[in-house]
Amino acid sequence: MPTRTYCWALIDAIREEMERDPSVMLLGEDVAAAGGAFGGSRGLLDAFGPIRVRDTPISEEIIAGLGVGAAMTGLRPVVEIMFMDFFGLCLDQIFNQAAKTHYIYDGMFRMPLVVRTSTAVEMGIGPHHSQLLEAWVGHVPGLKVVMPATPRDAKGLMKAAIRDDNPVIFIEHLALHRMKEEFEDGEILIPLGQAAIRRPGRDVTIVATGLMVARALEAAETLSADGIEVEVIDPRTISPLDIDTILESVRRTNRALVVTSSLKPFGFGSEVSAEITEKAFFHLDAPVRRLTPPFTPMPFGKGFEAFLHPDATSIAAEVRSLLA
Amino acid sequence: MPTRTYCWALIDAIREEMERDPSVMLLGEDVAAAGGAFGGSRGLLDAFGPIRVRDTPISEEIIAGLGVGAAMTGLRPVVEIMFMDFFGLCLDQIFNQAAKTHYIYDGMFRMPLVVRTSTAVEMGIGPHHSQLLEAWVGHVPGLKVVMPATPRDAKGLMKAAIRDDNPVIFIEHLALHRMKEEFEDGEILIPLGQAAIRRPGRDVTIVATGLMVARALEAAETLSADGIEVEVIDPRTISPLDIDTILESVRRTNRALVVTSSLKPFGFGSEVSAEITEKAFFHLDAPVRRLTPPFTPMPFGKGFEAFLHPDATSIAAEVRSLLA
Amino acid sequence: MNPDPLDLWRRMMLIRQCEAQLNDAFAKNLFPGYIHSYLGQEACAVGVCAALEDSDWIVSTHRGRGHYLAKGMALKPMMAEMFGRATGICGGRGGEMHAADPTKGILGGNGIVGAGMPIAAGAALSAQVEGKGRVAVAFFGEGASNNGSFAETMNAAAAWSLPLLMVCENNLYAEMTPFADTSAAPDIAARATGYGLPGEIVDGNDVLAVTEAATRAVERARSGKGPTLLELKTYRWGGHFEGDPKAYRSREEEVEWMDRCPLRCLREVLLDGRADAATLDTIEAELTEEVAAAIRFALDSPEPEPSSALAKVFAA
Amino acid sequence: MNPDPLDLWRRMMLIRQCEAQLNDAFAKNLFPGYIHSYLGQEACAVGVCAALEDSDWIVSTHRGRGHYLAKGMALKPMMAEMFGRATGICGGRGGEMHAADPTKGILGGNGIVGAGMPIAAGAALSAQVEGKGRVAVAFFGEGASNNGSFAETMNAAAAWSLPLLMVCENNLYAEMTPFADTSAAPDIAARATGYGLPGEIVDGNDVLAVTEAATRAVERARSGKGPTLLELKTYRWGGHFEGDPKAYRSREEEVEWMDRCPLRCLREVLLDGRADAATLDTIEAELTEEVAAAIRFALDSPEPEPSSALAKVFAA
Ligand SMILES: Cc1ncc(C[n+]2csc(CCOP(=O)(O)OP(=O)(O)O)c2C)c(N)n1
Ligand SMILES: Cc1ncc(C[n+]2csc(CCOP(=O)(O)OP(=O)(O)O)c2C)c(N)n1
Ligand SMILES: [Mg+2]
Ligand SMILES: [Mg+2]
Repeated sequence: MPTRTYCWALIDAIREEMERDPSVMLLGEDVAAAGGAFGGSRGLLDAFGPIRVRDTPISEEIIAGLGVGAAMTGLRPVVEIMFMDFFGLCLDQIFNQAAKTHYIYDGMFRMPLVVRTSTAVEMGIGPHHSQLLEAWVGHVPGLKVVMPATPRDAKGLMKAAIRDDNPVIFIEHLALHRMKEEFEDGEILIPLGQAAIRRPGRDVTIVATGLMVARALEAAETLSADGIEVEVIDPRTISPLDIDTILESVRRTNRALVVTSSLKPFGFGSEVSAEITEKAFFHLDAPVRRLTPPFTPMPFGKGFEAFLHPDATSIAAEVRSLLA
Repeated sequence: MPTRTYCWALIDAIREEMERDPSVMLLGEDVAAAGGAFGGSRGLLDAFGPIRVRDTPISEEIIAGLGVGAAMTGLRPVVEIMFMDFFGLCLDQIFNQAAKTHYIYDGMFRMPLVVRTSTAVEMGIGPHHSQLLEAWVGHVPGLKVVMPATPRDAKGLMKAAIRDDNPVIFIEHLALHRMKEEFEDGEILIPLGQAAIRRPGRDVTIVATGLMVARALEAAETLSADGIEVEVIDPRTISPLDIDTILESVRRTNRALVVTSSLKPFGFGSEVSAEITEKAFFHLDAPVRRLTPPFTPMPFGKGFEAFLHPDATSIAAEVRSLLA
Repeated sequence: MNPDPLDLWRRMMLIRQCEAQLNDAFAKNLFPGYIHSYLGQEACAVGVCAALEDSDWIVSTHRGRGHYLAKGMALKPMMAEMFGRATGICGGRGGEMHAADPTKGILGGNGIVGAGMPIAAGAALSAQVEGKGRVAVAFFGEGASNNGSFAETMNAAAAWSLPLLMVCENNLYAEMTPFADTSAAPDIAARATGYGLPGEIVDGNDVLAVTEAATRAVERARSGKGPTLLELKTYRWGGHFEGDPKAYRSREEEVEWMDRCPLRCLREVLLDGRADAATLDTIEAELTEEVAAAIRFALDSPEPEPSSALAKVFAA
Repeated sequence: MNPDPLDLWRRMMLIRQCEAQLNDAFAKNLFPGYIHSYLGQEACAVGVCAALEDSDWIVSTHRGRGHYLAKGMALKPMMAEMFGRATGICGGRGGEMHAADPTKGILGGNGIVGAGMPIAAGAALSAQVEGKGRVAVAFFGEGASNNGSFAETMNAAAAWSLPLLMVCENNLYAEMTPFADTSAAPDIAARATGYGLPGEIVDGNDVLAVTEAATRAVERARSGKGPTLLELKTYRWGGHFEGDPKAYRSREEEVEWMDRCPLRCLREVLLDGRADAATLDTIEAELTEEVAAAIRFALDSPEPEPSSALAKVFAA
């Protein structure tokens, strides 16, 4: 089986969907001639031409708004907001327009829009490029939110997102762009709203997203040597969240830890914790824990980030303390 | 003691602070000549003149940005974003600029900025004017977030917010604007980050915000007739949250319910639930519950809103079920 | 496009009646929430939509009824929507600021000032990709033109030669604030040149002038030459919403503008050889009754089933 | 304001050396993260800041070192900040896109394109309220001028006659995208008129022309006449960041612009009677060493204590 990077898996996904469906198009800053600020759309302009693959001005609000209007009128646009840190400039189009249009107009419009965006968390480039705001969009009814942690998932989720008739916020980790995986060519569709159990285990459930999935697996290996068997769940879709898979696991392990690169208060971990507590309280032997960076802006540089972010060691330590 | 409405309490607060400190100013759409779109700044233009009280263009990003730049250079601006629903147009200035400037620049700047905003939830005016997004700003380090539920608190929190050297998001409920309370004239300062126990009780703790405080108290009265004694806590400040007061209560009552007008997933209730669970798990006799409107956009009209939002009856029912 | 002036008058009268009778209903406390009245601006919506086909798209604002009716939304379901009734075109969940009808190319209103412009540009993008000569129209007020979305839309539409009409109804006020208080330059049209598209000032109370300018802009758009900004100078007869005491302007100013009533202007043209007063009076009487019937229909319609609010968060 | 051209040259050379030597450090893998080089644009920052006092405010961008040095930030702490070291002016937490110095009126850089303009307008508002004749400057690129914040800032600043200079450094590219691909009109300055402020095009590689235009705009601002938009036509010698292969432009274009090197232009003026080559060479050598020393200082400085990241989330 061929090997693909996370980045090329995404390009493949978009290319295949553009081949399959002429209504799919791609808009964003530097996505066309330059092939993406980080190479995430290489070759697509050549393959599909300047009508369907376009460089936009640095106008985040209209990038999102073009997507909304185009999706309401028959296209399936993929619009790129280079970094999720820039969402403060275009959230109105995302949460008031894209998310609510189907609802407000009683189902008269579909909104097959993908907002492709990324975070450079742990790449050391400072406070305006290192944020993960999945909780913001998770708080909005009408949006779907996905965050792939592996190349194959990146492909399968992107293809499913493009085919979905609802607005999907698609969050990439640039720090995973070069991650490689061997997987089959061609049609891969990963249904939105379906978690993956990355590793089975009986002693504790770790729910980890994005960059933290691999670290949780690494921690699980270490712990396994000591006889602690961790189950690692990657939700893949942040909203709607596959809480059933998580609950099923927690009912077996009776303990849960959520690990994210995003911040704790009002974050993903709080949501998962509240859901587990509400729905599996009497199965819990200990409170659900959240392991996240401390509640600060993200300073510049990998030194700070290494200190602030969870790693395999701190995850393993948290698991031990949870079992203590 | 004199009686004041919530709306006039806010006007008093701003007027007193403007009298006290010439660096305080007020900017926003219709705040000057018209005295506020909802009368929330009546008389201030006359009292302080057009240099300090200004009508802005409909340019939410620059309204917030003017506040950031002015606060960095010695003023204490109160800037009004008419509805919190419009935050999608100005969040960048709020979360990337106002919230992070003190931090990024190693403490070289203070950011004494108040962003005054409102929600018209339960006033029947539809999906773009009925949102409460305290969870979004609560998720941002460097911001303080307050949400008064009574006239006296409105005054005391506004005065404290204006004197704070950090950016404060001040969320008003328009549905409370005409609420009256009798309280002393003059200097009232309610420290940010301090919850109020609105009613003591031994059987269950309700954490309620904004509109829901009065309803929780109403439900508590009903329940009291049946011998169920509810403690009602109004956090007043959403971030930083006074979790200690909540925990102290839950350790006594062993049961907690969070009631909000905002939505459940990734919301205020999830944060409170996760915190209580993490820090008082072994005191809990039952899982923390969250009572909120269902996860939909807010349709037009009071009929829909009455159906969707918690009221004293549904709160009482939830308490009974929590105790069952 | 050469519309019959009598048709224009009929459509303007429909809007006039709708707005006047809604104000009455509001005064009688029969209306839920705010009314953003279109009284006085009828020539803008009707003139622009006269230049459009059903297949063209429009995006409206918080002040949308004029646009909806001008573009052909059926009166009764529109009216019922305004009252939030189950028979409304959105089942009552949109309300006064939100109605849409894809079969007539009406892509909705908006509660967010300025947010419709990028959406209309997106529809224009669809039109361009489709390549069949459709156009899209963004309606907005002079207040909205101070929002960043206006500039971003002009720039992107011009850069890509999108088939877009940006129609600014400059009615002098944004809520209670006069435009002159928030901008140093009086004309919105002047903002176009710098972004590389034509900007034109039109008498927004003269429906024939509006139709003509819109027809030219539509032709330009259909032939691939790109967007146009039209600034229609007009006046909002009512307050920002019904009940607003209008302390921010003089009664003289109001009278001056009411003297330039768009319906009266056109009536004079029509009476000059195209129609007689009796015909016009008959039409007016018919429309008066049609609107009254629509309001009765709305008032007689049931409130929506509250639990219907739980449906349609997502498309299946 | 009549700055000594030799001082201008000295300051430009400081920036030139800084940028050139940072590129070397980057090539040797000594630099953390990206470098947004200011090579080629030195006359813009230096010309504008020559018209300013210490007490005036500037707001910079992601490409900020030229502005920082031109406005008087001390070289060593600035340099250490770029390397994210504990001795940096922000303790290393700001990094390449963020440095500030309130004592010199430097209100910071930004990672968000366009976000600095509203902030500069806010500083101008402070200046206006204070009433002592300070001015504020917003630096930004032509790419940022496509963002809504640009239009909102122009409009509000003009409406209120804020003492603001909006300085657009049009270096033709935004990341890898030529301006012409994202805008139908080539000149940013032309966007000003419609918003009611003057817009002027200036040769951004001619520091004397920039100084003169900035001085006029500053005078206008100080005397209460309001904001000015200056468009400085210039060129980014390097890629968007170091390492960018620059496939989007021709080597001929680069050579053409490098031939119009702002330092060389001024050198010719200076050699025409104001300074001799030896003096200039001595200054260059001194500055070369000063910058080298600053880089050594940065490299020798400790990394910040990681736990310092936990402090200063809030002001006490
Ligand atoms: C983004 C945003 N800001 C503010 C408001 C509040 N508001 C509603 S209508 C309005 C005035 C709009 O003025 P204009 O664009 O001239 O349209 P008009 O009402 O005159 O038709 C304002 C400020 C809003 N709905 N959305
Ligand atoms: C809001 C936002 N959008 C996009 C980016 C990514 N980005 C960083 S620099 C840049 C180009 C800016 O171009 P310009 O304003 O011309 O400044 P220059 O880099 O040429 O100095 C872009 C698109 C960003 N940092 N912020
Ligand atoms: Mg108006
Ligand atoms: Mg540029």
